[in-house]
Formats: sequence, structure tokens, C-alpha cells
Amino acid sequence: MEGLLYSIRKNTLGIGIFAAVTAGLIAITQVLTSERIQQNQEAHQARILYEILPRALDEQLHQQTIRVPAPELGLHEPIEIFQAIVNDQVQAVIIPVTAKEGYSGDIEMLVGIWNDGSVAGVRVVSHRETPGLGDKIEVEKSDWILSFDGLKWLGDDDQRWNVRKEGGEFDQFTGATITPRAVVRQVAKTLEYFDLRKEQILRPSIQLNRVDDDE
Amino acid sequence: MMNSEFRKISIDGLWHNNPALVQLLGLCPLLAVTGSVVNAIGLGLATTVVLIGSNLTVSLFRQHIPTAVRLPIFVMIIAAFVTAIELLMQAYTYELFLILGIFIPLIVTNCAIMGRADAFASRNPVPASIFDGLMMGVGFTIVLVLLGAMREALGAGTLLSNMHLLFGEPARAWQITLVDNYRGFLFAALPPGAFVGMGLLIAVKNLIDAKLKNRTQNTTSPSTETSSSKRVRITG
Amino acid sequence: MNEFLLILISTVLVNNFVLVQFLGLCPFMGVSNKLETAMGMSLATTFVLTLASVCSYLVYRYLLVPFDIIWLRTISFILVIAVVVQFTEMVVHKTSPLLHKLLGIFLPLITTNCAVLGVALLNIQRQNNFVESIVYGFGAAVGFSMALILFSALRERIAVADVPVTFRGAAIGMVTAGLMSLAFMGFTGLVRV
Amino acid sequence: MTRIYSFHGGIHPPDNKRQSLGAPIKQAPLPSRLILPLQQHIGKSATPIVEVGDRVLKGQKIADATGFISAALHAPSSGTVTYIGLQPAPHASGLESPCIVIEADGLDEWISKKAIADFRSIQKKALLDHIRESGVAGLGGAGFPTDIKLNLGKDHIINTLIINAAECEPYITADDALMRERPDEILKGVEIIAHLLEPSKILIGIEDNKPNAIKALRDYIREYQLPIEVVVVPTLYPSGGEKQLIQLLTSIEVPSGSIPADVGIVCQNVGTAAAIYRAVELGEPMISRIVTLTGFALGHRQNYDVLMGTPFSVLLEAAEVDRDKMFRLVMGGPMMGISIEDDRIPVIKTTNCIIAATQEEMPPAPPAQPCIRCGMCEQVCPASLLPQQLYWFAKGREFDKARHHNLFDCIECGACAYVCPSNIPLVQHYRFAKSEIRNEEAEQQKSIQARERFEARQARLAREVAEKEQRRKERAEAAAKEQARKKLEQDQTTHATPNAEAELKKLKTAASVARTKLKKAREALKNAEDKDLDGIEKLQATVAQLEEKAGEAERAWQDASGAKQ
Amino acid sequence: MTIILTAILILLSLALVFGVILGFAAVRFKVEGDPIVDQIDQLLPQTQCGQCGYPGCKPYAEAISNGDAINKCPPGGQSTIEALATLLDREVVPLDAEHGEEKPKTVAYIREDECIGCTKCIQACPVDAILGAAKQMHTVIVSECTGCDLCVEPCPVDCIDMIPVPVTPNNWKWPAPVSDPNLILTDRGRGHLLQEGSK
Amino acid sequence: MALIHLSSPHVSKANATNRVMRLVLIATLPALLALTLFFGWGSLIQLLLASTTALLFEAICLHLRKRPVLFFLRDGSALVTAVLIALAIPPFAPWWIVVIGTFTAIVIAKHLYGGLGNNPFNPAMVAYALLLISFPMEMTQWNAPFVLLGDHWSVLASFKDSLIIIFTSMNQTLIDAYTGATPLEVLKHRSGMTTEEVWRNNPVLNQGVFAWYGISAAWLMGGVFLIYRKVFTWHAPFSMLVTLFLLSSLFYAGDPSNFADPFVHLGVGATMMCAFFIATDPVSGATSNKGKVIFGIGVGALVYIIRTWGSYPDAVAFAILLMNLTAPFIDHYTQPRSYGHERANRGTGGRS
Ligand SMILES: Cc1cc2nc3c(=O)[nH]c(=O)nc-3n(C[C@H](O)[C@H](O)[C@H](O)COP(=O)(O)O)c2cc1C
Ligand SMILES: Cc1cc2nc3c(=O)[nH]c(=O)nc-3n(C[C@H](O)[C@H](O)[C@H](O)COP(=O)(O)O)c2cc1C
Ligand SMILES: Cc1cc2nc3c(=O)[nH]c(=O)nc-3n(C[C@H](O)[C@H](O)[C@H](O)COP(=O)(O)O)c2cc1C
Ligand SMILES: Cc1cc2nc3c(=O)[nH]c(=O)nc-3n(C[C@H](O)[C@H](O)[C@H](O)CO)c2cc1C
Ligand code: SF4
Ligand code: SF4
Ligand code: SF4
Ligand code: SF4
Ligand code: FES
Repeated sequence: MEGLLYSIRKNTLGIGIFAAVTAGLIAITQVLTSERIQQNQEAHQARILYEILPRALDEQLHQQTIRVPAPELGLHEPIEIFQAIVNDQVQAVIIPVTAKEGYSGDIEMLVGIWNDGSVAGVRVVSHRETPGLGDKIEVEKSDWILSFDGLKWLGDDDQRWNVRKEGGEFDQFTGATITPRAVVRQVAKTLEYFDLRKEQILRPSIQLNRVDDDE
Repeated sequence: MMNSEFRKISIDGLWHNNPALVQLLGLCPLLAVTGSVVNAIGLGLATTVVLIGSNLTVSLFRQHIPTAVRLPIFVMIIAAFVTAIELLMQAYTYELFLILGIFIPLIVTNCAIMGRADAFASRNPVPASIFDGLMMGVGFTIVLVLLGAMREALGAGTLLSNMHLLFGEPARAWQITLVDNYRGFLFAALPPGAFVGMGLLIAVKNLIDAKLKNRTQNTTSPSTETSSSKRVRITG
Repeated sequence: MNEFLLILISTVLVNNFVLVQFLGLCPFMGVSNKLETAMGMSLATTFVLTLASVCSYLVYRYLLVPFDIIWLRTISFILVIAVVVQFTEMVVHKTSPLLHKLLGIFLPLITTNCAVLGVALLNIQRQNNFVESIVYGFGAAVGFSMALILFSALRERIAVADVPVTFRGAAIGMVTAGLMSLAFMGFTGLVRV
Repeated sequence: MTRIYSFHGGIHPPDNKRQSLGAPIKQAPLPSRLILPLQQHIGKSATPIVEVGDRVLKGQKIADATGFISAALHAPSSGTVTYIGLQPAPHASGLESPCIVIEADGLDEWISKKAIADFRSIQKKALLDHIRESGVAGLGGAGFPTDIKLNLGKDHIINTLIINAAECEPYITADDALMRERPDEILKGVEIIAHLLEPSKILIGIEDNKPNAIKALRDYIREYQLPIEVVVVPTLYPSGGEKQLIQLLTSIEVPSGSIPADVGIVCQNVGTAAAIYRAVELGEPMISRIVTLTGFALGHRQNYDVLMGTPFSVLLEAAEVDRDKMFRLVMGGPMMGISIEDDRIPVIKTTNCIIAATQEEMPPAPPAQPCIRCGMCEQVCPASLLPQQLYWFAKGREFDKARHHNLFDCIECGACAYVCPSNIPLVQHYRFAKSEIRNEEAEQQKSIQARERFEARQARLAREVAEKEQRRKERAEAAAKEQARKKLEQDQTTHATPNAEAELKKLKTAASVARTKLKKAREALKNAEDKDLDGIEKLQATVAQLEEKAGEAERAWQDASGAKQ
Repeated sequence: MTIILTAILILLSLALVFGVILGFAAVRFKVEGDPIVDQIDQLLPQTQCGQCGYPGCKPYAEAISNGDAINKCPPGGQSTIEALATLLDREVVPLDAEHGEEKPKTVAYIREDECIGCTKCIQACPVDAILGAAKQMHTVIVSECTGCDLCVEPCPVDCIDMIPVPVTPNNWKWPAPVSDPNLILTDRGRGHLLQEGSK
Repeated sequence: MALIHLSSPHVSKANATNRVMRLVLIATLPALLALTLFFGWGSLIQLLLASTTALLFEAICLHLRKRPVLFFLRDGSALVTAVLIALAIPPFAPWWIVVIGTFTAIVIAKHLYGGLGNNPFNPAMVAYALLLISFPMEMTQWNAPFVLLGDHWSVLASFKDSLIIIFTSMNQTLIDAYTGATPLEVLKHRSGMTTEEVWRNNPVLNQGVFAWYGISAAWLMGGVFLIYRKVFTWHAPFSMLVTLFLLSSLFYAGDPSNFADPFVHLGVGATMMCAFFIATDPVSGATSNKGKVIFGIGVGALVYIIRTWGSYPDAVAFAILLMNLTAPFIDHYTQPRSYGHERANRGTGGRS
């Protein structure tokens, strides 16, 4: 019994001291770095947004979101759409969407749309397509994704929104048709969705502070 | 005396007992993040810092750690260093942190460190422990970088690309393009390539070892009769 | 149910912990020389991995999140794992010599298996709930075990093969693991997650 | 009709039997020298009971069975024992083994035969002893002492007696010839065996490529009141293997590690049956057998009735060998026989065939290629083993695994090696592995024994030390008492203690030890100097030191002894 | 600041709980005894020659279980090293040349006419494999001799030889087939080479 | 004359590994012929190229490993590997594809493990899988069969043009002209159409599929020949084909609009080649008959699973590699019951 208590006391003390010291060490580091980390995280998130829409348009873009239901895109949950608001007017939005028909897995993208319905820009956030083949949808690898800029959706009978091989206007990459087709179709769908829900999507989420800013 | 000990420690860490090539420890990050040189350097540095720190701490307190909770305490010390590094990387090299991802916290279990704390630092004085941590870390980093370079060169046809993630904007220019318009040998970039590449590195080490051994054998004359030198007479 | 099946398929085949995700490689290379030891290791790992999944989930959910100190996760997880492992080892050693003979020598090795911590961390990253965490941990362990056992059977065969001296041992082991990983690439896309 | 079953695998090598069946059995010439190895059977070697210079008669016992499993040996002809010692003998190793050599006098003079007129009238024990005294051992393969196989009444019940007439190996026709020409001898032998074992049925298994023999046996069977049946089995090597034949005829498998008797079966070769008959009813011990001489290097290929101990060379000459064409000499069949390098070796009880093959007939095997795991070997293995795995394990020296793959169930039939497309000498690999394992086991045994003896010795030493200590104590006590007594007496004597003698001895040994050490060191030094090795200085120092010590020891001794004188 | 304190407190409490558990377990589930020494001893050849630097096989077995190298026993040779490596899950290493080299098995042979009956060899033999009494000539029981050669040195008249164990048909071993391809490239075939190999 | 001393047996069946390999080579001839008939000279050129490079690499490896070069070259296994690689890759793949392929097969998959007989993985399939993941573009550009090519067939029919396509850098328009999707690809990437619609709409299926059937028939012929010549047993191919057939029938019967029918699974792609020439590779497969059956079932099931739900258009290489890596394990658990062991008919015990 004696031995048991002694053993427990000794071990507990040992482990306890180290626990306290190490926890303190980590906590201090955390306190010292937390602010910078937060900044980094935000900057990282915002980076792609500002690739699509110039930061000059709206500095607060990454903080202004509005939740819009999207059954048209096959989603049960509403999606969070970023709004670029100038003078209380939504100038452009960025809609995060997922293309499901990729070659191997989902392709997550951001689709930027001006309030007139034309494409402001498309970027792929994450994908699992084959490197060297399907990954030309990344802007770092190829300019292909820029070919959407400025285009509009002209309704159901718009034949341009397809890869060239299937009569559309977009190049496929050599040896890979599926990836571009998935992206093109998803962008088209998103534009269609935008058309349908224009009202909701273009309603500014924040108004007051903009007025202050302008003054 | 001192010198020869340190020499032995460095030769051990860098070659004879290299954590990656010989002990086959720390393989996970070794294979997972060596897609490019910059990742390799990043992880190598982080590991080395943790190794030195944890060796130092363990060696300092080695007399005061009760055996039953020895492992948990070692692990805690290492985890503390790792978390600190993790936080610092998040603060200062955020992009690289994102790429290395889960393998930063995994440095904790990274057997290399475990082995060192238990096997070396808990039995040796502070300076030797620090030096051992450094050498093991450097040995590990060298392998990381070699493998990273191999895979980057074969897989993407470049070397030292994206160095800015670690060394800031000016380093962007360090990139060397080996082959223009390289099609990319994807195998090297994918998991199978990592394994095979590592196998080749180990084989190269074996080859060099064999050559070295051959040479020493050829230079020293056949050893003289020593067979009974250590013999103990157990009877009459 | 279906969802759990998908998690299983994903962790065992498509994203096999060892061959695709690169976790748990040290024991994979280290204790794969003999089929029997590999089986012992597999059993032990499966046990610990599942248990660690559960414990770390509980610690995370009921300690770290409420107190807003999730940056303590690495240290608290590894602590939990180390203690679970060591405690299990002690208990098994005392109570069941047979089980200890089977698993005992591997238990201490498992703390240093990064699949264990990896599972705990990935559970958070993937925001798995309690049951999902268990299934994920179990699946990871099964994937690990499968790879390890098959690999050890292969290595037994390679041990009697006429491998060039330079490659004997770890080197050919790595190459073999590479080819295994190549084979596992065949599962790409089975589960689109 | 008894149903015929089948066994796994098997092969159809070209049987090459016709060559040696052209002529009837011929009496082989009586050689001038008969060489009789003491071990012609399984078990312990026989112990010679004659000495060099003794004259022996034909059929006289010259060596006794040693222990339980062993067989006696008899002089095949009359003559003089000229030598007892190592001679080349038939063994796969090609090594020499102990033999008795008899210089035949050409008279061929029989000792008086001890026949048993009616074997049913005497006790079984006596009958068995008679068979044992006649040195009968299995003629079919391993040469297992027959009396032991027939002496099963006590702990086994035998349902089935199987007479092995399959003779499945190519080339060999000794049993075939025997069956054609002396079926009565065989069946009379069977009668004796049946009397001893009392089986409920007797099956004679014979391959369908021996129609004449089948006919001869069937013709004679009717004359016997025995439950005998001649069962014709398809020609498929190795249907004559004991276990395979049992499976063929009864579908029973002999469990691994057991003997057929454990499943109620005994299997005897036809030749053995005939030998039993001769031993019992004619009183002729086992001194001759039928041997097939065949192979294209021979002028006459046929069966001979040969005396044991006849050197191969004599037989080869009798069969008009062409030594230039003879490329390979095999004792036994081409599948299981052993190759012989020295044709002076003698015929023994298990020599059923001698093949003098030309190069075209048995060319050297082409070089082995790597095993491609094609599995052909597995398809033919009659023991349902995995020959290729056994091969890989034997080659990789993974003997434990080989064992787990039932290496010891391999009957070394050679079917696997026969079909292997890569020409791997599989059987030799297995033999190698088996002998390594056996050797390891023996060593293990020996090491256990050594440990026991070592521990026993340590214990003994400890005991001795303890005893010595005890005695020393007692002595000391006694001495103390003595001293006390002496003190009491106040006696005054000289310094010569009772221990001086012992002291002196000690000093002497010390001196001599020192001397030997010195001698050795000097030798080492000389050796080193001769060969100019390093470390000479060290040795020199040692020698100097030892010299000093030896001198000291010498002096001490001298002083002491001088003092004593 | 509070965050630092919470962190310390939480981890401390976790650690305390664990400390208690492990401390409890350390005493409650303590295990004694170490059967591994016996297992190691089983594998050693029991030649008891002391070439490993320990007085006998058992002490060496103890030393191995305490971490000594497994390559110090020349009589056991490579196969013992391999067996030990498997048992202890250590790396297979070549025999340590400092302790001698693997030699063919030998037994002691006493040239009886030279023996002076000094009994020194009897005292030296660790397994009592020598028979004889003072002033009589001595013989070695071949089946018991382990070939340790400890009796050779003490003999004052050098009448003990270590002779290789003779090969007889009874202890003869089948040789491994000549290792496959390298030798056999002539079209004379394997046969000839085997023949040469067997000599 | 000196007598020689050997272990028994003293005779052997005249039967050599190189003869086995030669038979396999002969059995690939119908497939080569069919490929040339339907897809042009490409396969023949690849075959020549593959054979030369494979022999070259083999010779280099043997030399480096200090083995007798000619002796081993003669066993013909390198040629079999080369031929299978050549016939598995697209006929007009650029030359370096084949060279990298044979290098991988011979050097990495075979000689790193000790050469013939020692390799746990099928060398040709290692090469194929490596090429497929490394160069998906080149490896998926199969020719369309002549029937579908219209004008362009003349390019493929000309030996000289074929050489140019393979040995000079690729010309994209030319490539686009002669390549076409394979039936499996068409069925896989049907973009929402039902199986029936795909069949109706796609010329690759309704006209071209016969080319693939023809090639399958050629492989089948070769395979049957090899079974007849006892080069391998029926176990692996038969169980593989049956499994594939059963699985595909099952799913097709359950939902004919989403799954391809069993005849497509058996008749297109590399199914027949896999069944008879790859799943039967003795070296890397399971050994016992039971093991071979399990091996075959495994290959069949994996082929179906990967084809139907996985990313890769054809699954043969991966299925084979996956089963290769389980082969030692299968072997371990399918040891046959040896004579006189457990579960044997031991008769009525005799010990009283
Ligand atoms: C390993 C592998 C990876 C592939 N990855 C992609 C990909 O990421 N994206 C894609 O569109 N096609 C990919 N493909 C190509 C498709 O299988 C298919 O050949 C192609 O999309 C059809 O294109 P085509 O219509 O230009 O012939 C891949 C093929 C293979 C074999
Ligand atoms: C009681 C008894 C004990 C036997 N013991 C052995 C034995 O120890 N070893 C042996 O090889 N054969 C033994 N045999 C004989 C075998 O069953 C077999 O007949 C003999 O080995 C000849 O077989 P073969 O020529 O097929 O090799 C024994 C037979 C009996 C009846
Ligand atoms: C492969 C093989 C083939 C054999 N072939 C025969 C044979 O054809 N005839 C025969 O009598 N014994 C043959 N034997 C020996 C038998 O197994 C068995 O030893 C013998 O029949 C026992 O009878 P015995 O003690 O009277 O010699 C063969 C043994 C083996 C291993
Ligand atoms: C029936 C049979 C099938 C074979 N199949 C293959 C094969 O699929 N791939 C291959 O590389 N070699 C094959 N080979 C050749 C040979 O076995 C192969 O190169 C070895 O794997 C090399 O060790 C085959 C040989 C035979 C006899
Ligand atoms: S027959 Fe020969 S090559 Fe074929 S598996 Fe057996 S041993 Fe190997
Ligand atoms: S020699 Fe042994 S392994 Fe070969 S076939 Fe005969 S029983 Fe089977
Ligand atoms: S060297 Fe070996 S045999 Fe000799 S005492 Fe030591 S352990 Fe025993
Ligand atoms: S007789 Fe000599 S060699 Fe043999 S065990 Fe005894 S001391 Fe050792
Ligand atoms: S680094 Fe992952 S298990 Fe060792």
C-alpha cells in the first residue's frame, strides 16, 4: 500500500510538472502568434476572391456574405455568396460551387459574376484531377480557366457552353475531355442559377457602413 | 577525447546510423512531403529544431524523470516543441504550413525523435545531446532534400521552385528549370515514386558502404590471430 | 450505414493509410519481415488505433473545444495515446501472458506510429462525429493491417529470392512498397470523397 | 473385384522394361571375393561374429543382428574371411563402410540347412526368430528387417496384407521375372506371412504392364486357401511406393509420421515373400537375390540370380559391358537409384537393379534454370506437397518453413524433378534440407546433453567445494582443539607443521605451471619471430615477465624443499 | 493571460489523472521474471568454451538479454546468430571476428600412449567428457565431447589433438546442389560439375 | 571412363523453360495478327522495338549482376514480357513509352528482385501501370479501328507512316485524326446516357466493337492453345472469366441502363489477354490449383469493380498487381492437404 501511494505520488508529480511547463510554453507561443495567424488565415481565404475581383472594387468583399438557397444546384443547404458592394449596390458576386462530374472527385470552384450576368472570373479552389492532364484547370498551369471571362449565359439553347469536341466553344485539353467538360457545365449551371435567383443574390447584405465609407 | 566523441556522433547521424536511411524512422513525412525541395527543407528544419530542443530538455532533466511515466513525459516535451514550431510556422510561413499540413504535428511521433530522446538524450550529458540532435536532424534533412530534389527534378523538371514559401519573395528567383516544357514524369511525383526513390537512395548508400568496406579491407592486411584474445577460461 | 461503408472502403482501399496517405510507415517497414509478427502488430494496432480515435475524440470534444484551447490538441492527443498504450501494455502483460506474447512487444512501438496520432488529427480535420471517428479509426487500422500483412507475406517470399546484394533488405522493401502503392492506385476514384 | 482408387499426381516415364525380359533368370558367376557390408538394411549395423582367417560355409551366419531393428548376415558362399574393415559400399555418399570380405573357395559348400517342415506346427515366436536368424530384410526398397514387420500381433491388428508387385520404376524387372518364373515361391511366402499376421484379406498390387506375371500369379492362386486377390493397377509411377499402393488399393492414407500397421496394413514386396519361403521351408538364409542388369552399355540385358556381396564389376563383365560406352552406373531404378562411381562395390540386399547407362540414355541434366513456379512439380507430387515451395525454402535455407510444408512427407520419388521444366535437381535440394534439419536436431540434442552434463558438473564442483569447506572447517576445529590441547600441555616442538608437505607440493606445481607457461610463451615468440608478425615486443615482454616468474617459483620451491631437507 | 492559465490547468489535470493511472498500474501490474534468458540459452550451442568472453553459455545468455551483442559465439556460428536475431528481433550481424571464427566441428583425441595420466584434462573439461583416473591413460567419450578444446592447453605433454569429426555414411550430409547458374555453362552439363563439387 | 555421381532421378522429361516461353510467344501470334489487321502496323513496330530493348536491358542487368548472359537470355522470358507490353500499349504510342516500359519491367520489376522466377509482381503489368499513371495522355490514345477511320486509315496502313508516327514527335492533328475512344471509355464517360443510348449513338460501339471482339477471339485462341499444350491449367483464366461474367450479369440484370453487359466486359479491353496470358504468369501468381482459382476470382472481381466504379478505363493491370501482392498470402493459406495429413481418410485405426 505504501509503495502504491508512493508510486502514484512520484509519477503524478513528475508528469504534472512537465504538463504544466509544456502547457505554459505552448500557451505563451499561442498568445504571441495568434494575431498573426488569424491575419494569415484571412488573407489566404481572401486571396482567390481578389484574384477574381480586384481588391480595389471592394476591400471588404471577403467579409460580406449572403446565404441563398440553391436547390437548382442540387444543394439542400443554402450557399454563402460573397458580394462586392459599391455604393450599396452589389457590383459583382462570387459563388462557391462544386463540379461533381470531374474525372476523379469533386472540383471546387469559385465563380465570379458581374451583376449583368457576365463572368467576372472562375478559379478552381481544390480538385483531384490527374496531374499533368486534368490539372490544366488551375490558373498556375494554364490560361484555360481565363477563357470564361466576360461570357454570358444565353438560355437553354446556348450551344457554346460545351467543349469543342461536343460542339461547344471551349477547348478540351489534349487527352482529357472530362475535366473541362465538368468545369464548363458547372459554370454554365451557376450562371443559370444566378439568372434565376438574381433578385436574392444581388440584395446587399450590408448597407450602412458603406455610406460612411463613401463620405 | 571530446572531439572524437563528437566526430562519432556526427558520422553516426549523417551516415552510419542515419535516421532515414538506416534506422528507417520518420518515413512518413520523409515520403509524404518530398514532392519538392522546399517542402523537404521546411520539414527538415522543423524536425531539426524539435530534435535539438527535445534532446536538450530531456538531457537536462534526465535524472528527475520517473521511469513509469518516462514515455509520456518525453512525448509531452516533444509535443510542446512541435506545437510551438507549428504555431510559429502558421505565423510566418503560412503557405508552407498549409502544404506540409498534418505532417508538422506528426513530427511528434516521428519515430526519429522518440528514439533519440529515449536512446540518447536520456543517457547523455547536455552538449552531446544537443549535438546529437543537430546531427540526426541534419542527417534526416539531407535525405529529405535529396529525395525532394530527385522527385522534383523527375516529376516536374525543376529544382528549388517555390522557395519563397520559406525564404521570402526574393527566393522566388532561385528556381532552376532543368528541362523546358518538361512533360513531367508523374510516377516520381506520386506515392509509388516516393517509395521507389527512397529504395534507390538506400541502395546507393549500400553500394557506397560496400565500396568503402572493400577499400578498407584491401588496405589493411588480413587481421592477425586475435581469436583467443577475448576468451575466458571457464574451467581449471 | 452506407456512409460508414464508404468511409471503410475509402480508408482501407482508396486512401489506404500506409500506401496512399503515408502514415504508419515505420512499423510498416520495421515489423514486416515475418507474417506472424505482422499479424501480431496488426492486431495491436487495430486495437490501439480504434481506442485512440475514441479517446482523442472525447478529449477534443469535451475538453479542448469548450475551453477554446484546440491548439493544445497535438500534445493532449499524444499524451492520451501514450497513456492508453502504456496502460494497455501493463495490463496485458500482467493479466494475459498469451495476449502479451501476441501483442505485448508491439504495443510500445505503437506510440511511435504516426498513424495513431494521424487518425486523431484527421478526425478533427474531417469533422467526423463520434461514430464516424470510430469507424474512421477502425478503417484506418484495417487498411494498415491489410497492407502490413500482405507486405509481410511478400517479403517472406522476397527473402528467399535472389535479390542483388545492394538492394537486399530495406531497399528492396521500399521498392516493393512502391509497387504495392502503384497497385493501390487502381482504387483511385472508387469512392469520390 | 476390388475397387481401385487413385493417388494424387504421378508420372509416366518411358518404362524401358522390355530390354531385360528377353531371357530367363540366369545364375550369376561365383566371384572370388565377396564383400558384405555390415549395414544392408535399415537399423543398426550387424555385429561380426567371425574373425579374419576363419573359414565359413555357405549360409553360415557371420554377423549378428544388433538390437531390435537390425538384420543378421550370412556367408553367401564358402571360403575364408580375409578382411573386416572399411570397403567401398553402396551408399549415396560414396563413402566406405565396414564390411566383411570373404575369399570364396569355389566349393560353394553349404552349412547344414535348418528348414522348418511345417511352419504351422511351431510357435509364431519361434518362426519369427527363425526369420530373424535368416537375415531377411525387405527386398523392395528400404531393406527394413522383415521379422519386425511381421511381429505385430501384440499391438496391432492387421486387416489387409498388401503384396507389392507393382515394380513401378522404369528398367527394373527383377520382381516381374520372379513372378513369372517362381510364382509358387512367392505364394508360399505369402502363406507364411498370412499365417503370422492373420489378415482378413490379401491384395497383390501389380501394374498392368506385366501381363505374364499377372497370369502366372492368377494361375497359382487357385491352389491356395487364402483370401488373396491380384489387383491390377494402372501403370503410373510411383504406384509401387508403399503409401501410394495402399491408397490405390484401399483409399486409406497412412497418417504422416505413422507406419502402415497403424492403419491395419502391412506391405511386403514379392521378393521378400519369396525370401521368407526360402528361409522357412528350405532353410536358406538370405544370401542371394534377383538383380536386373540393364542399360545400353551392356551386351546382355537380363535378370540374374546374384549372391549378396558380388562386386558390380563381376556382374558387369558377365553381362559384357562396354566400358567405353558406360557413362552412368546406377544402383536401383532411374528415378530413385543412387549413382555409383566405383564399380567394385557389392550387391546388397536392396540391390534390385543395376543400370549401366550410355550417355545418350541418361544424359547429364542440363544446367538448372530458375524456378518459375510453374507448378508442374506440384501436379505430379504423389504426396500432395508443394515441391516448388520446398525448393525455395531449401535453397533459402528456411528449414523451419520447409518443415511446415511437410518436407518430411516427401518420399524422394523424383517425380517433381522429372517434370521440372527448369531442370532443377529438386530431390537433391530436399535431401540436403532433410540432412541439414536432422543434423541440426542432432546438434540440438547434443547441446541439451552438454548443458545437462555441464550443469551436473557445476553442481558436482559446487558440492565438492562445499564438502571441502566442510572438511576444512572440521579440520580447523580439530586443529583448534588440538592446539588448545597442546597449549594445555605446554609442549614445545619444532616448526614443521603437518601441512608442510602439501605446501611443498603446491609450490612444485606452481613452478611447473610457470615453466609450461614460459615454454608456451617462448614458442609463441619464436613462431611470431619466424613469421614476422606484429606484437613481437609485447610477446617479448611477456616472456621476460614469465621468465622472472618461473625463476621465482622455482626458487621458492627449491628453498622450500631445501628447507625441508 | 487567462488562456495561458486554462491551458496549464487543463493539461495539468489531464496529466494528473494519467499520472495516477500509470502510477497505480506500475505497482499493481508489476511483472517479475525474465524467461528470455532461458530461451537464449536454448539457442546457444552449449559448447561451454568461453570464447564469447563469458564463463559458459548461460552467462552469455544473460549478457545478451541485458543487451550484449549476439555475434560473439564462434561455435554457434552464423546460424545461431540468425536464430538469436529472430528471437530478439535484432539485426543479423556477421560473427565478431574478435572472438574467433566458425570452424568445422571437432572432437578431442588423446594419444593414449603419450598420456601420463595427470588428470589436468579431466579438470578442464566442462562436460566431463574425459574418462580416466590419476596415473592412467585417459580417453575422450566422443559422443559427449563438445569440441571446446579447453582440455588441450592444460595438458602438460601436449597429447591432446582436436580432430575434425569423421564423416561416416551415418552422419554424412547431402551437399546442397551446386548453386544454380554460374558454374554450369559448358554443355558438358551439370553432371560434371557436381562430380567435381562432390570431391 | 569416369562415372558420374548425381542425386536421383537420373532421367528427366525433355522439357525446358525456354520451350514453355516459346509456346507462349507462339500463342500471341493470332493476337498480333488481329491487332495489325484492325489497328495498323503499330503493334508490330512496338513489338520489334520492345523485344530489342527488353533483350538489351536484360543483357545489361545480367552482366551487372555477373550472371551468364547468353544462358539466361535464351530462356525467353524477357521476350514474353516485351511482347505483352507491346501488345498492351496503344499501337501508336511514341517510342519512348515502350522503352520506359521495358526498362521498368525488366530492370525494376524483374532484376531488382533477382531475375526470372523471383519477381513478386508481373513485370509487364508493372510497366503498364507505371506508364498509365505517368503518361495518361499517351497511354489512353488508342487508335480507332479501320472501320471507323474513313479516310485516315491509309495512314495506319502504311508501314512507313506508322514508323514516322511512332518515332518522330507527335503531330496533334494527326493524332486527333486516328485516335478514338475505346468501348470501355465510351461506356464509362457516357455523360448521363443509358447504356442503350450509348450503344445506339456511339459508332465505337455499334460499328467498331467488332474489332475488339476479333482481337479478344485471337487472344482466346492463343489461350486455348496453351491450355491444350499444358503450359498452364484452366484454373486461373476460367475462374477469372466466370467471376467477371457473373458479376457483370448480376449488375446488368439489376440495372441494364447503367451497367455494361457481360459480353462487353468479356469481349473488349484486355480481358482475354489478361485471363490467358497475364493471370497465368506462373511466377507472380498463386501456385496451388486452389490458389489459382482464388487468384482468378480476385482478378475478375477487381477488374469489374475498378472498371465500373474506379477512375481507370481498363483495370487489368491494377487488378493483376493487386492480386500479385496477395499471392504469397494466398499461397500461405492454400497449402494442399498433403498425403497423410489432417482430414485424410485414415481408415479404421489399427492400434488395438
Ligand atoms: C490515369 C488516367 C488519368 C486521367 N485523368 C484524366 C483527367 O484528370 N481528366 C480528364 O479529363 N481525363 C483524364 N483521363 C483521360 C480519360 O480516360 C479519357 O481518355 C479522356 O478524357 C477522353 O478524352 P478524349 O475524348 O479527348 O479522348 C485520364 C486517363 C487516365 C488513364
Ligand atoms: C513396427 C514397425 C516399425 C517400423 N518402423 C520403421 C521405421 O522406424 N523407419 C522406417 O523407415 N520404416 C519403418 N517401418 C517399415 C515401414 O512401414 C516401411 O515398410 C519400410 O520403411 C519400407 O518402406 P519403403 O521401402 O517404401 O521406404 C516399420 C514397420 C513396422 C511394422
Ligand atoms: C517411390 C517409391 C517407389 C517404390 N516402388 C516400389 C515397387 O515398385 N515395388 C516394390 O516392391 N517396392 C517399391 N517401393 C518400396 C515400398 O514402398 C515398400 O518399401 C516396400 O514395398 C515394402 O516391402 P518390403 O519391406 O518387403 O521391401 C517403392 C518406394 C518408393 C518410395
Ligand atoms: C503462361 C505464361 C504467362 C506469362 N505472363 C507474363 C506476363 O503477364 N507478364 C510478364 O512480364 N511475363 C509473363 N511471362 C513470362 C515470365 O514468366 C515473366 O517474365 C516472369 O515474371 C519474369 O520473372 C509469362 C510466362 C508464361 C509461361
Ligand atoms: S516444376 Fe520446376 S520450375 Fe516448375 S514450379 Fe516446380 S520447381 Fe519450379
Ligand atoms: S520427390 Fe518429394 S516432392 Fe518431389 S514429387 Fe516426390 S514426394 Fe513430391
Ligand atoms: S562461445 Fe558460445 S559455446 Fe562458447 S561458451 Fe560462449 S556461448 Fe557457449
Ligand atoms: S574433451 Fe576436451 S574438447 Fe571435448 S568437451 Fe572436454 S574439454 Fe572440450
Ligand atoms: S514517421 Fe510515421 S510511423 Fe514513423
